[in-house]
Amino acid sequence: MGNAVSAIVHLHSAVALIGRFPALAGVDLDVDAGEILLLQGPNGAGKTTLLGVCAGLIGLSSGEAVVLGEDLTLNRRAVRRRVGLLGHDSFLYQDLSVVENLDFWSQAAAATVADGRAALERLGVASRLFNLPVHALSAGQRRRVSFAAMICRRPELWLLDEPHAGLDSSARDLVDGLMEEAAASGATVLFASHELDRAEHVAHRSVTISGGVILPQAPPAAPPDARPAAPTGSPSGGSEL
Amino acid sequence: MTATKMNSAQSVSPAPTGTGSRGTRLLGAVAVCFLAVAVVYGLFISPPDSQLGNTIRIIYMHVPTVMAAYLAFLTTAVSSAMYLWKRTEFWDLLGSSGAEIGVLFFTVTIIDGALWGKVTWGVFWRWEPRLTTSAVLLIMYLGYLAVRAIPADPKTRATRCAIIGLVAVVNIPIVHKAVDWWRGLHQGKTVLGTLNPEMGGTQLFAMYSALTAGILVCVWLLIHRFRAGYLAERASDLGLGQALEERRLESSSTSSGSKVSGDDS
Amino acid sequence: MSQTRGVLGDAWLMARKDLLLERRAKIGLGQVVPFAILVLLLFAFALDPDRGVLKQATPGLFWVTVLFSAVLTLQRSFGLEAEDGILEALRLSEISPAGIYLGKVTALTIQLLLLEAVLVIGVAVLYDTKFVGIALLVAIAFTATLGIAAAGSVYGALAARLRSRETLLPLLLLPLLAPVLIAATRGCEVSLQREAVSGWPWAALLGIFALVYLALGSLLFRPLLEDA
Amino acid sequence: MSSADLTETLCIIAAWVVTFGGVGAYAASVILRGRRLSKIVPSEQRRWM
Repeated sequence: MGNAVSAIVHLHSAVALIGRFPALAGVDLDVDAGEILLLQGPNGAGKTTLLGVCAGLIGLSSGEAVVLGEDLTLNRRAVRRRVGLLGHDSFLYQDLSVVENLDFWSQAAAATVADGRAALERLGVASRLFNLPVHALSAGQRRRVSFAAMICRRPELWLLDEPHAGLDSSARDLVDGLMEEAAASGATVLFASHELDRAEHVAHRSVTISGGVILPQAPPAAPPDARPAAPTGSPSGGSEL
Repeated sequence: MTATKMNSAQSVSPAPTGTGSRGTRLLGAVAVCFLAVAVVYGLFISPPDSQLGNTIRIIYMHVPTVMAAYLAFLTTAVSSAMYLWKRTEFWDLLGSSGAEIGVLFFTVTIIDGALWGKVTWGVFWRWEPRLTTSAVLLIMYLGYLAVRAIPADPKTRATRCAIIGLVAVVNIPIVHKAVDWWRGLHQGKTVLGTLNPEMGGTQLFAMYSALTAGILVCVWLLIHRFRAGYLAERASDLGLGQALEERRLESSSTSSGSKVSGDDS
Repeated sequence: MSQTRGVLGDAWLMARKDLLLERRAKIGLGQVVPFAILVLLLFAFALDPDRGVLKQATPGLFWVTVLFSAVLTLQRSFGLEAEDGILEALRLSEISPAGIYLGKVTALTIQLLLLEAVLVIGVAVLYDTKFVGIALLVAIAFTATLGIAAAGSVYGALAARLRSRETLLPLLLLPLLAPVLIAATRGCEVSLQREAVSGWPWAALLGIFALVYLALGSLLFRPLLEDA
Repeated sequence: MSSADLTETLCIIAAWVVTFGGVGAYAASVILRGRRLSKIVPSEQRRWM
């Protein structure tokens, strides 16, 4: 466990509910600056929810979460401008062209249109695709455009949900290169992946999440319920009247 | 029934078996007294009105229910604003209780108004301004209840409902004004416009006891509905501790794809 | 530069994007406008045009058609924000919620005003309406449309993420717009000189409706995006 | 004239029946719901002011 002050991501007993379902059931996680951390685990383990929590999109129902120095239990919005999230969804308007999307999202992120164009170039999106609507792109091309929309934000924390999915091998090399470059320049990368042989090659460290908790690194000595119990939600307000 | 040992040791009265308490029973008793007076005076003792005749006896029911409905919707509006500020379950439950009870009283109001219309005009419905306004507002709050009924995370549901509560309430004066101007062009007999301003003593007495009873019943219902809603939330919470345990156990049985429910987004 | 964009700049960014989307996909032009014209035809079938009912009811039929078309336009406008994780992306962006709201309202107002322009030609041709009192008509059309867009955007955004949005949005929105329908219809009747009173109070009422909901929507859009 | 009186009487009775019946039925449903839920919810969470 890194110490809480210097950690870019610090989660302690984090419980997050999707509806009434505890997608995260008490997560402890620390990620240091410049680290590339691989998040692995079965489907439905809570990887996507964990990334959503780090991006300030999903609130905790109990526990601690400090990301980039911002306490997410107090304010989930401050962290958002400093992270980049690549989700399952494309985050792109299907009917707009590639450049129209990038122009909009770069301006929306308080970057410039030039940043967006540079990011497209960086991701190797061919200029003949620029004026095609996003729905006409192949899955891999669309993924590159989404990636470009993410990096034009110049995020300090990269949150990538299966960044390799649907990409050809040259694009995967490109993504790996981008992650390494980001980490070298001081950003931190947290990514979820099922493609372990490739992912473990890039990652500095990996943790396994399952059943909404991070599994211990060593062979499991402690039973899972030895974790600090999260108080079950008994909201304030009480039985007045 | 059995009083579980409370940590505070001093009050060892048994936990209530329903939504009643000493306060609500007292309130209920007072309300019943006023209702009894309203029945006796409204139906039997008070004389027919000089202009309305016996139909004033419908007005004795129409006015209290409409006031109760507005009181309930006012509760919803205040609670909605308070919820968005304080974000506590209390205001959410109070707001939804108000909406439900307001819809109840508005429905009754409209039926009473239509019955009054049947006697006075010979038809149930004649686009009388107050009834028209009530009908529009009733449907507006039916939308609130429809959203309330959609299963969702409690906080999400509370926010949605608070937003609808606020959006709906600011419309009330606008609907009033629009309908008044609209019907003002062809003004006929209205429900309240025909009330004799110098009602007799027993008539006034019947009206005011019915009005008091209506408001007391509304408050009594609000308290009980609030508590029922609170109990329903606690009952749904019961599963939560167990869900957390089950969720953590998923990790020890490392079978992948043992997803319980919900989408992971 | 981008830091100083402010709420109005945000709104303009959103509105420009929405209008661009309409230019690319042409849902409004290709589907909503034909639908609106179709409704005008259906009214003519339902109310025999030779008995004068159609002519008398023209303002009301016009605004009912606008309301139904507005519901469709809202479904489309907020449906595409709810797809592909766009709402999450917008929450992650620097655009303020009030800016998003005002942008959506601006784009919707422009789209609906264009639709109304087409419908005006429609009623002029199909129902043989003679237009007089143009200033009042324009004022009523503008304030009513702004009101529809302002109230509609709140409920459109609220319903967009619900599975039952197609049925829920009209149930929520149409009673809310009842005063708009009354005021716009009466105002147009006055303007077409069916009534001998001033129509400007109706325009004022519509203006108040629009302003109230613009203010409320700007305030409520943050909790709406975050928690609803 | 007598049929009008009959309508009047019926409408007055109907108004009172609807008011008392509607509100009464709702009140009963709320009370019963409260009783049913009280059996499920642990007693320490059922303390009214």
